[in-house]
Amino acid sequence: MTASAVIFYLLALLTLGSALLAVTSRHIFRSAIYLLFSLIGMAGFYFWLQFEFIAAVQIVVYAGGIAVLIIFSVFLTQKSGELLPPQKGSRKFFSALAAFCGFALCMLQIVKHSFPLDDHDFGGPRVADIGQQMLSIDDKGYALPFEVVSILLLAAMIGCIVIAMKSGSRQEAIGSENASK
Amino acid sequence: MNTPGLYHILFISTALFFIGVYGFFTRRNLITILMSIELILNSVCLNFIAFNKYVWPEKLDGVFFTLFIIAIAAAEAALAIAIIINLYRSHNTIDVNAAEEMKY
Amino acid sequence: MLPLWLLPALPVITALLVILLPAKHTKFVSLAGTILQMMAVALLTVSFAEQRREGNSSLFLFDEKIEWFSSWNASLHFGVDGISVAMILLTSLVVTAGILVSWNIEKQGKEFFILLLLLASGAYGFFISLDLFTLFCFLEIAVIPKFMLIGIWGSGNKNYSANKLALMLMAGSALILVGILFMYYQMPIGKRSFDFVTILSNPLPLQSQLILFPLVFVGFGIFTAIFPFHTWVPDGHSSAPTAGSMFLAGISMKLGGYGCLRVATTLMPEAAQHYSIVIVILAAIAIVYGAFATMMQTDLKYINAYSSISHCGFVLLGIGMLTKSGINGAVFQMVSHGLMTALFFAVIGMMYARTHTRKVSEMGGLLKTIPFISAAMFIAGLCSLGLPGLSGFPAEMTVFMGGWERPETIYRVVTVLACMSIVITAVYILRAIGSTVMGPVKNREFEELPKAMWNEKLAAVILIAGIVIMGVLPFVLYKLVNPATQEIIKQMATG
Amino acid sequence: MPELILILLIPIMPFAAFLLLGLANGNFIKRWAGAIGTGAILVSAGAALLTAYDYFFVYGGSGGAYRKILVTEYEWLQFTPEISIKMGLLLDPVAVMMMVVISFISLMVHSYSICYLKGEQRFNIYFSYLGLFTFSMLALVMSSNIFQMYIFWELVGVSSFLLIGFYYQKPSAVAAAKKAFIITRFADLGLLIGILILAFEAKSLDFEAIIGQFGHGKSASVSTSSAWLGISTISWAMLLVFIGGAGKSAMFPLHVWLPDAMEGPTPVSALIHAATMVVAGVFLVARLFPVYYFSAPEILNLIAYVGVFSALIAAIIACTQTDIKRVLAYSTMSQIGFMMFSLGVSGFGEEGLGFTASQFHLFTHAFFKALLFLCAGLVIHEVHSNEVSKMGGLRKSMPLTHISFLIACLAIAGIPPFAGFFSKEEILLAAWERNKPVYWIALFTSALTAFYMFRLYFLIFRNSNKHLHQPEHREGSAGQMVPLFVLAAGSVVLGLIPFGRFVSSDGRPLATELHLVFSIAPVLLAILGVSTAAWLYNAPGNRPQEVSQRLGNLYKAAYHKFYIDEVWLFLTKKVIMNGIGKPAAWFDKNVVNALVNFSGNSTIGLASKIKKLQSGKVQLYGMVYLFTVIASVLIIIFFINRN
Repeated sequence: MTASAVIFYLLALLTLGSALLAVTSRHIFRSAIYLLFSLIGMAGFYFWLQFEFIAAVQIVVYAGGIAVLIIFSVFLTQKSGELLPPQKGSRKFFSALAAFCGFALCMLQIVKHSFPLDDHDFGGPRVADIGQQMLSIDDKGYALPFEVVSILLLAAMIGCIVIAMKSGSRQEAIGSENASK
Repeated sequence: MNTPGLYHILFISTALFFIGVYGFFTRRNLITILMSIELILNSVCLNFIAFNKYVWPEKLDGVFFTLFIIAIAAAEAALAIAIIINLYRSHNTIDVNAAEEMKY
Repeated sequence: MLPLWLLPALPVITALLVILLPAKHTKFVSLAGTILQMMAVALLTVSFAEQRREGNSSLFLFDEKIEWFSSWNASLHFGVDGISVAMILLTSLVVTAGILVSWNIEKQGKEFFILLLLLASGAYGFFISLDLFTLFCFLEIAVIPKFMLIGIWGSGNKNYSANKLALMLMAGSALILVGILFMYYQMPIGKRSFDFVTILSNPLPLQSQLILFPLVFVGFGIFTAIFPFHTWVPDGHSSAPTAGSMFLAGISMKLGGYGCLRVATTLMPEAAQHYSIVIVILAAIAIVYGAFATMMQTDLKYINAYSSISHCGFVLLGIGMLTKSGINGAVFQMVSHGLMTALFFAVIGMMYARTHTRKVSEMGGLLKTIPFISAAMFIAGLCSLGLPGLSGFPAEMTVFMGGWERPETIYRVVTVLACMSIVITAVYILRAIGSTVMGPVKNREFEELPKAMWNEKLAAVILIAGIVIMGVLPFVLYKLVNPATQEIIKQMATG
Repeated sequence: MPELILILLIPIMPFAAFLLLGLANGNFIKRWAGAIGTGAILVSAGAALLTAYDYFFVYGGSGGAYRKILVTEYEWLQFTPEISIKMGLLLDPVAVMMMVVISFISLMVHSYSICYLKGEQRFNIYFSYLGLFTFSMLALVMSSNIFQMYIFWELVGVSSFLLIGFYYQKPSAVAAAKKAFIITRFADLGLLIGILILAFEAKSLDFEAIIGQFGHGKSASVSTSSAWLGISTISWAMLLVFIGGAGKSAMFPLHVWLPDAMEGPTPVSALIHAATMVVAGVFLVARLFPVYYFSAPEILNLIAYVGVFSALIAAIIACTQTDIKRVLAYSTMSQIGFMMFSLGVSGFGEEGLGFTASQFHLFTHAFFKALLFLCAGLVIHEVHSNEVSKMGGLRKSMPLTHISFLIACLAIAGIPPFAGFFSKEEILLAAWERNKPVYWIALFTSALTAFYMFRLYFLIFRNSNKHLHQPEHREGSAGQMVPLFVLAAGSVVLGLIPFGRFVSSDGRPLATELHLVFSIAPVLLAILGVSTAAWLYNAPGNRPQEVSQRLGNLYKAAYHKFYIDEVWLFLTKKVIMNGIGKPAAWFDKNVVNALVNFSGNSTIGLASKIKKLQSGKVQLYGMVYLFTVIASVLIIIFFINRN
């Protein structure tokens, strides 16, 4: 067993274990932290696969951004020390069953299928290539999706602000809307 | 147990995906549901990278998709949290079953 | 001759004018529009008779075709034969009377008149359509306003009645639509058409006729209260406002009869022959059973509604007999029943406006206080029980003769059963008249009631004139209808 | 040749009066309604007399027989090329005779009514209805087509309804009107079905064609070809037609409406329910007599028995009634029974004495029965009651009425030389010759007739010891007395007409002669009846009560009209209303309507069940989605994608 394999299994243990804990823990703050670990585990996989850029993005955006966002919102909405309400046992059972069945089915298919593996190991992609192709406007360029995503991000940002804005008139409007419902 | 390869990675991502699904089904708190969705998105990202690495190593499309997914996930998370906070303001709770004014 | 499309268009134009002009003009604009369409109908009738006299023997006169859905080969194809002209005449009389009767409506008058006019438009369009698709569209136009008329201006259990009526009629329409589409897709690709004449010249194969005929016949039959599907009639009529009841019984139920005759029987003659016995038996049940059920009613509107079931049974009986006299009689009965029942409902509305009751047991001696209205009720009642000299008599007798024409025992038994209803009709009509119009004045308040207004008198006179003319000179209508009937019979023989 | 205008005038004039008086509403019309109506009828009656004269003495006869003359005809409504309703005017001896009777009696009644209904609120309406009735009745007898006859048959019925219910605020009048209309309508159902059968058997609705096909000796074999229950189709048809006639003519058991119909104004009873409309049934049978005789002899036999039975039962009931008009009504029924059975026992041609006698009796009866009613009207007017117990000794205060009534009573009792004697003798002779049992019953009935008529006479005009009457009892006015005298004169002399010369079953003159020997028995019995009545009712003391007590149950049954009304009431109220009507209404409400409601409610129920699936719970959706995907994938893998 090579070191690479050992690292892989450790990463797998970290990722899956903390993911499982993240979805089962009844302490919401803890589950947010478990999620953070899981995300970091994912970044580890990207490193392991030699996709350093993606790993960096993962750490910056996910572990650094989204996780923090989630933790903030937990702070905003949750009283400390309060446990999440328990879910019905039957619901848990059927969810687990569904998830397991889905997992089994997928794995069955994956194992049965033989992917056309390319054995040449090129190593990870160079960041320069990524940048070049991302912004090129030729056949294989991703300039257009890039622009679209940037507009989407902008729109999302504005949307977040509008939704979360705590202006008096708006609040009233929402309140009256609720009342009318 | 041989060297970890595509199949191992796919196992990880599939497991992660269904862990996310399980969380999505069982959680009642909106934030935890959002967390489950993040897990699912991550598993997809991992797939993209893995296929990029093992099947078409000379291409970069998997990378791009992952990047876009991360970007959109970030936007989505931001929006979702804005909605969640708003919901919390109006209902004082973020339980999924609490918001049912628009039922029927 | 005016173009035929003017008939459905005139009410719509009137309705538009009503929308645009201020509310105080509503009544006068509606009346003017109705008079205009009455004149158009008169012109149509005269020129129709003129053309026939000149020997124009084509199946449908004033044929005109306007492209509409050319991709489906559906067009606004209009044309009339004698049967349609008879129905159009009926419609114009009932519409005018209905507008006159609603003269004093208070609540949302504008909308009320618009809906009435829309209904009239639908009925006119239905009767002149020679394209099944168009026909169906007009049928729907004629159904939907009724829902609102009952739901908004109705009385009593109006929501229930409106829903029941709309749902049952919609179910009928659905069956008809299925039938029409079936017919359309039965034709070879490229020749597919909704056109009546085209389908007539390419009759369907017997096998599909046998499947299709019950659908279409029952679909239209619901409109004309075929036996197990008649329950919308009493509730709908009793809840509807006066003009609504008049339109419902006077026109809408005729849409069904006309459809049964024109679409179901004419286009599928072999299946009609095959199912004739079933139709006839159902019709006889409706006639006798409706009459007996009427006997037990105590509300004037229910009495008339149930008697409509019985009378419309004669229409189906006549059609089901598939003899010339039978079909002639069915058309006569449609016209007669339309006029008579419209008069009846108009009179009941007038009485209700004065006495605020529709219970037979609470009225009495009205002949003394409101003689004109009571006399009109008398005439309506006598027409209903088939008194010679009024329209009911030639209609019923023609149906009976048509029934007896079939030599098979079962048809004759059914005819005799139907004949029996004239006695039962006499019983319930005299019961109703005897205790409302005649007898001592039961309620002190009824000693002094307002006399009939000019509009009410005019409405009643229009309808009575129709009834009497048809009763005294039935050969006029016969000459109008008979050639068309003979065509149907010929179709039956060759098809 | 017949003059069309003159003949058309006969029915048109009353019709014009009907329209004018019914529609116009001015004060002038209201005031002069009586005069207008009477004038119109006067023209009509004049035209009828003129036509009768022309027909019988100028153009009607040819080759020793009176022909049927079709004056005019118009196709009113066609059913099939052969079968159509035609509006025509047919003249034959019976029709002409009827025409004269109707227009003449109607004239008398019109004139009488002017004074009788003076001051009535709906004076013009009354005369309008009378006009309608006279028109319909005249058109009925002149019909050339059986369906045309049916049309006017119905119109006559409705005008009878309107006139019985003329005092529409009296509940009893309304009830009587309804009863009369519904029972005759029920009988008309028979007539209608009979016509339907006849139409398709004869392939025509014209009287000429029907009689031409079935009204001769050869037709018997044709008609027996198709039979049902052992009776030929044509017999069934004729039986049904007779039921129609029996309803109109108040034959047992369809007679119950006639006594109640007396709720109408008395002149109306005289015109409609004594002289004209009620004999329409007799007329109908007479009109189709050849068909009955040749193609349905068994039905003719039945008619004889129904007629004689009705005559008997009506006479018995009449002996016990105390309402003057009801007695007269039962007497009418009894006399119509005479006419009916006379037709029933009649032969054809040379042997057609019964036919002639029947028509003769119809003719004379119209006069004396109308007279009786008009007199009764005057009496009622004076006494203000219908009950005979309130009357008595009116001979002194109303001498002229008394004489007229007496003449009529003598005529109806069959005392020579009054009109009734001749016609009744002929009837009895016809019965004697052809059917002995009928004869004996008829003989007994005619004695009863004399008894109950004189019972009435004595109770009203003699027997003054019961009540004291004020001296101001007066006669009616001239407008009422003149008709009385005319009718009384008619009742005296009309019997001398050689009726057989004019009216007979085949149009050929029939020689009728008086058999004096034969007449002895009936006349003696009549005199016996009169003297019994005198013994019982024209004497002090309590004889009637004693006799009625001695008769016991028979008297009670007769007094209650043999409970036939109750049977009808049971049939209509219990059997039809409760037995059929109520279940039908219940079925409609609780089965048919419930089915509709059930389908509606079950849709709503199903929808509210399904609605729960749309819970709005995303997680549940997700789970269902996932399971569905898994299941579909499994299905695709293991079932569809297997090969």
